[in-house]
Amino acid sequence: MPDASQPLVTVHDLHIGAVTDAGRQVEIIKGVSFDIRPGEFVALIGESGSGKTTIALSLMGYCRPGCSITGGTVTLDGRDVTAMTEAARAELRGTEVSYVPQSAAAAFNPSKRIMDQVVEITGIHRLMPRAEAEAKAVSLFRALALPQPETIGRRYPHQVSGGQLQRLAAAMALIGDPKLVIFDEPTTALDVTTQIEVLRAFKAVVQKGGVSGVYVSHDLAVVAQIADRIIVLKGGEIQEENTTPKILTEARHPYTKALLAAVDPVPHQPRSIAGLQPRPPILEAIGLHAGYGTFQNAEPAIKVLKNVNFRLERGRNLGVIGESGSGKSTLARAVSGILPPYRGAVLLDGHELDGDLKERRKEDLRRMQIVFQLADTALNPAQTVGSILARPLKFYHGLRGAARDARVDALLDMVHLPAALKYRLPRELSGGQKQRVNLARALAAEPELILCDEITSALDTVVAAAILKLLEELQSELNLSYMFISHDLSTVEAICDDVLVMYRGEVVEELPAARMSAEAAHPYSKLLISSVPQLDPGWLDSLDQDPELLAAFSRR
Amino acid sequence: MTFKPTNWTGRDDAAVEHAIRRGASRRELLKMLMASGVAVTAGSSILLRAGAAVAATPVTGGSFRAAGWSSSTADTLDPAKASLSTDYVRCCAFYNRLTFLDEAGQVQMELAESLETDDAKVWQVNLKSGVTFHDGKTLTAADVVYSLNRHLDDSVGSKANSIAKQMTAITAVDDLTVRIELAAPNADLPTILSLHHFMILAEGTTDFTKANGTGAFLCEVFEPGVRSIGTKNPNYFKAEGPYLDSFEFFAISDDSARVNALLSGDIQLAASINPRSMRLIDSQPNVVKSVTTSGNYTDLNIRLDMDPGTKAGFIEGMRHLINREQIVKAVLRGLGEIGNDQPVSSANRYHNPDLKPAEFDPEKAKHIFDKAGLLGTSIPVVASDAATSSVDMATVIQQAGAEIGMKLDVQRVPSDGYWSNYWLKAPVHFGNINPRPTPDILFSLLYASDAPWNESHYASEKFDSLLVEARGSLDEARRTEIYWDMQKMVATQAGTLIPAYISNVDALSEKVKGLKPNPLGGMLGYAFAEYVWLDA
Amino acid sequence: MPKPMFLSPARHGFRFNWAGRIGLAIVLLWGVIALVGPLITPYPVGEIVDWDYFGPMSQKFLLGTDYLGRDMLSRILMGARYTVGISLAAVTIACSVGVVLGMIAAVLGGIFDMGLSRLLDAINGIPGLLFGLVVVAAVGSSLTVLILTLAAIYMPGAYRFARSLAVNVNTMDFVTVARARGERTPYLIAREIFPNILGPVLADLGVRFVFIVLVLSGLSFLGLGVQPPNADWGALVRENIGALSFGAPAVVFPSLAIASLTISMNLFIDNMPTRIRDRSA
Amino acid sequence: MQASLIPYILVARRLGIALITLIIVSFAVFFATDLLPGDVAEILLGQAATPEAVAGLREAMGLNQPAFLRFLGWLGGLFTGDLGTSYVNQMPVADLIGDRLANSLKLAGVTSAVSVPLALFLGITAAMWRGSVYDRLVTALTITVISVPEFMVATLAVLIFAVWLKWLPALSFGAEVGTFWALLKAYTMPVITLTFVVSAQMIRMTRAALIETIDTPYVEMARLKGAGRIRQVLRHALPNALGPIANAMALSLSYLVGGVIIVETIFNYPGVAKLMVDAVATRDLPLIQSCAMIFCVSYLTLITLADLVAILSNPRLRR
Repeated sequence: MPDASQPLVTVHDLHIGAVTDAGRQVEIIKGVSFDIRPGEFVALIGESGSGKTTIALSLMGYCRPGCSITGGTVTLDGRDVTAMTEAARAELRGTEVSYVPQSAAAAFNPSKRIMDQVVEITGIHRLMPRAEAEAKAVSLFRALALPQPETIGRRYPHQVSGGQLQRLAAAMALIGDPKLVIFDEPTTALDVTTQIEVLRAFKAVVQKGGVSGVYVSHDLAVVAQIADRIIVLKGGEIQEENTTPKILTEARHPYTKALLAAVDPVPHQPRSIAGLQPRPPILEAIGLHAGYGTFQNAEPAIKVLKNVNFRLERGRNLGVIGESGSGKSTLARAVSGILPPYRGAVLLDGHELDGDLKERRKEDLRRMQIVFQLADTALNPAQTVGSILARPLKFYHGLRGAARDARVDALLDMVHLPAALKYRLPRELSGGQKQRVNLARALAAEPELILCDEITSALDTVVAAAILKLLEELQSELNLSYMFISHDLSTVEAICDDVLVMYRGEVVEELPAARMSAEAAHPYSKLLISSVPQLDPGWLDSLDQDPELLAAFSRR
Repeated sequence: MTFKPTNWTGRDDAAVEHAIRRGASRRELLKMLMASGVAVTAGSSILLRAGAAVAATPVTGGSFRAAGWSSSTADTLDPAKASLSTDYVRCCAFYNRLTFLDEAGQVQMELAESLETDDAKVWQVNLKSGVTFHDGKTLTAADVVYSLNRHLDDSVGSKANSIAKQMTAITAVDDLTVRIELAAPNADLPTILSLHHFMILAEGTTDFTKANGTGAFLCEVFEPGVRSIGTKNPNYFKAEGPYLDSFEFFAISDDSARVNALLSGDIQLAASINPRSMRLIDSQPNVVKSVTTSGNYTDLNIRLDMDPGTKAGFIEGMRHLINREQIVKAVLRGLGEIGNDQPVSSANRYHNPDLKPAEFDPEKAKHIFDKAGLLGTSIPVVASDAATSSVDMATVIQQAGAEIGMKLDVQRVPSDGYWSNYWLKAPVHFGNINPRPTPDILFSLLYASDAPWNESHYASEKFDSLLVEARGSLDEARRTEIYWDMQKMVATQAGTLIPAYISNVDALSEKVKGLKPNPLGGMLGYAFAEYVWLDA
Repeated sequence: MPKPMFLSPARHGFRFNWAGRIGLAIVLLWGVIALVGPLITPYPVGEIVDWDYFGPMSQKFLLGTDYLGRDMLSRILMGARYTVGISLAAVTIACSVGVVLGMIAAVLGGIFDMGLSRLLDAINGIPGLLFGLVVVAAVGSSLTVLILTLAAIYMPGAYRFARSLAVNVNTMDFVTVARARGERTPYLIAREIFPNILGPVLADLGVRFVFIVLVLSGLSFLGLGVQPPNADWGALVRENIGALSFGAPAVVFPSLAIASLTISMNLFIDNMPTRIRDRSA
Repeated sequence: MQASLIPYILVARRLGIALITLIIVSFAVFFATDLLPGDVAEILLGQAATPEAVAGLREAMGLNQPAFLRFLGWLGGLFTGDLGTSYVNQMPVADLIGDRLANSLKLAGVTSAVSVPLALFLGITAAMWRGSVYDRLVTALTITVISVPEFMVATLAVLIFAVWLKWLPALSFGAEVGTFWALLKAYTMPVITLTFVVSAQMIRMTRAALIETIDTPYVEMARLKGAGRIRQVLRHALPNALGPIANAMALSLSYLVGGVIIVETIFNYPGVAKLMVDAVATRDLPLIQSCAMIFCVSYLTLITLADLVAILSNPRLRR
């Protein structure tokens, strides 16, 4: 064991530069200094672009292509990794310091068996014989609560679930007995119920081994459960650094405060619908079934949605919540006709829509718009913002020329974007701006109903909160209704009146958003609700979930 | 792939056939021949052209590789179906004919001891004795009867069928005597029997995957479109030859590849060398050329019965538009002679030396075209690699035309199918004519009103009657006079413009000896294998 | 950074390295020569200007003379018109047909996609040069036939390429959004898919252009091609190949012309201008 | 669906697709060649073609049957291995093709044996040291090679090695190939030429495919595990790039059977490409059709093989 009084890692005045494709030298890390003591768990937190991953990787002496360490030192266990040769750094990697990637699904080689990849470090560094390494891996699998620890290594990455892969990645990182493990947003891609398992497993293994950790995340609530100390980053600089409890309770920096605020959004205030004459619900689904694959006997091979029913009243918002694979996105596709349901009906404002959008009337299409999760792929990269917004104006309203241009400006204004942005291409916008444009395009149709499919999931918490606020604003201005699909309970709480909880293609429960925690009756709903991390450092440890229930529902 | 016409092709077969037909129908000619006592026998004196033969002592042994220019899967060992140069080379090596044509174009005896006739209608062929086939069988009259009769059998598909048809009865008189009866008298039968198609097979031969002949070489390998290999026949009936132990023949269709193969020593003979490779050949010390100057020519044919040939002055103008000197010097690289628009070349003793080629005079041509109202119109001229050098000749003429505002639209068409689709058909096109031994054959074939290959559709009663007269005339001076007149008529009246007579050039390793130029084609009339040897 | 509104972003912010620039410059130079060729040839293209053949480079004949004694410079300048023109026409036809069919197949899917893909796969299986030979045997050789044949040889490849790109784009959310909006296939193809595969398609077009130049010279080598007195570069090489052994300019320069065009095109494609994301510089 | 059956199903489906394509091809080939102008009977008879003779020959050759019947007959023949009889020399097409196909495959085989390892080596190493001088050199070399017409390469090779240096024979066939050394010499030039032609594209595609996989997170992960460059590329990137590499190889190699007409012409190598050219010139339809089928079959075989490699090298067994 190293001397506990000496820091394991010392980062001193670290500068990392990057060359942009215009040939311009930019500094992405601007003089960062911090220490990590042996056995300590430090969190680097910040939004995307804050430099948290870059700093974490620099601890391994590694910079992504195009970047380079331009100043300062990174001392690991007394040795300056910035001054080493690449070969010497390679010696460190896996043995002194190792890495748990953000997406284990991408970081596992799809064509190699898991065991080969987990024990590869021992082979590269000749740490132990293969058999011994495999035995060690199996014990790590067991410690990480992986199912079938003896045999899981024989599978290929695609044959195990995301949560398991993430834990396997941890096993891969730990097999070389490193002194420092870097966790790079290891739970961001996971469902909440899975996240809990993974977090627990990490915490258990790391604490037992006495290794130090760096935990990179944008989620304060998650970090609160695992980190001793939190470093808040923004724009490549440290904003605030303190122990976890102090950050949570005595945040000084405005940015830290904003982060904290975003974790607990203001609950939605249901709008008054009194005074309006009774009208049919804006959207109603009756016995909806949908699926993929080849049809046999009028039923698809892979059935996803099973008998989904709901009503969405005009001016209200319906949340749909569930984990990946629950069919919530399929529901949006079935409702919008992108994936025609093979049974059941969708009623818009009381009249039945054809299942297939090709058969729907233009007017009906206009009234119900859909907004997708990833603004990156939802906006045509080859078109300017202006022409993206102009198309629905022309298509639905026949607007041309100056009238159309004026309307584009108005739409941008509506989503709080400057009019000059209309000359930009999507890739020149930030994530939040893209999602606003995405929204503005839906608004251009002047819809009555917008299907929002996870529209805040890919955004940083602060940015997501702003989008939610915008949605509220727009609703009151334009008399919209939303069907809001999300895996994030707090988001749904923040905007919806009612919530459908979906599990394996079925609606297990329908609840009023405001009283979800209190009224949830279905075990799955309860599990889901209890799995949302809280800003309390003791939350994870005190969380009392029925392991059988967890096993039954998380099935991964 | 280009398929150059060989010097002896299906067209020639028809030519011979035609000459024969004409001969048979012209009794006076026959009478003339009979009167002079035609009886061709072995040992007639051979008049070689000066300088053609070099005395040297043949050396025996060695293997020899030669490349022609075309070969395909249509290659055959069946002499009845032979149609390409490779076929003829093979046939000459593996089989023998009753007669053959020597370097001077004279008929010589091969398997026949002698040919005898009294009336040119009934012929008696006396065979040499003691000749054996490769499989050991002795040559008898039955073999000759079988071989000749095959050409009469429609199911064989002989290329010489129409020529052979006049042989109404072919019978064996005894073991070494064959009687051939003709439908009508024809004194040219000895020449006809020297055609490559009339090779003698063993009686009953139907399988042509291997050759069983009496020839100088045994057929070792035959792969159609690939190659043939022959090995020396130890029991060859001729006293001399063959000298080579073995020879291999195949085709390299690409001109420069053929030359390169010779230069690299992979082959000892490359047939039919392109003029533009001459500099390369000349620069090589160990390579020699065998130049055959003959009556081969490529002509520009303007049909007299179609536009623009019907327009007065067009042909006249074209004669002056052809820069003959340039064609010989640039296109043929000097390997040819300037032609004077008629088919009898200077190699022929009836050639009219007084007939001067039309002068190259673009201004005069321009004047003529202008008067005919042809300037400014676009005239398609069809050329093809199939007709030797025609594309280059066309460009030379085209360029001269361009300078005086006469637009000639040269259309290069694929060699493949040229003879059946364009030749004789297009209003202005190129043709290529192989040498013929006599003016009579040339004129009957190409210029008589009913000639099968009347390239320009020339028709003149006077010409026709002169042709008949010359054929019947025993007066040499008179015949010469008539042929001179006829040459003049063709040169001024017909639409066949013959800018040059083309030489054939075979390139060979300096070690190759015994290859004598043959007026009827390169590679010693395709029979080189038997006669050449390799100097040590 | 605020931008003047009249500036279209497409006109700015490209990075283009020197290799790409050189490539483009040479390609453009040949393009210009193809256009103005007849105006700048020192001698008429078919005129025999020298009794000598395969002449050396000289004051009078800058690039020597060919096998008939014609001026090589003039012939190469005129040949540019055919080599560049035919290849460009063929590649344009091949790529536009292939790309449009590929996008339609990707968008429509199903039987149409399956059938077309199999059929074009089949055509792809026939070697290009042989296909050319058969076609010319069947219908004769003319400029149109040549262009269409070359286009036919390269269309299936362009189709395959465009289809695979379009299939990827077709699954993108923005296409789904457009579909959900009620847009029809022509709009989807023209506005949503095409602009997003344009870059790779152009690169592919460049690669195919190079191949067509080479196949065209191959066809010329086999005796099919432009009508005399003109000749494309491949035909120039072929008719003068006898001079290769003396390294005569008549064969060296047309070869260089072909190589310069193809190499430059490749250089250009490999170093296409890339849009600069960092717009603040 | 049983998981273990999936690969077989995918392979079977791929083979099925190949078979369907083959039938489409045979249909296209048969009717396309049937459209060739020029009557076989007339061409065969040449100058001796009288109308009666042509009619007789047509009848004898079965040309008077409806095209579709002839197609069925031909297709039936193909499946039973009977390729028909040459119109031109009455030999069975199978006999005519036999040796030539063997020659073509021999040349293609030798060329593949040389060019594939070469291309893989250069492509992989260039990708491994992307951006280095070596990489640039390889890239420049491939661009140059890809840009030179093959008849130039071939003719130059002949001039240098056969005519000037006299190291190698100018002709590849018929040369004495009794000894291995002689065989090597005979094949050297065509193989060099063809290697020039096919490798460049393979090198480029290998490099591109590999670079794409090198840029993936799992290769970065390997690096962060301390793997050296060779291990990153060979162990992690290469297996995942096999599919596209195999595809590029297949496309390039498919050229070796039918596309080598120029090489066959210059080196006088009797392969199937020249055979088909001959067949076209003589309108020998059975031969043309059989040759075309050979090309298509070899193409489809290679493409299908590449697809199978892609399927089998990917544990997810999906494309």
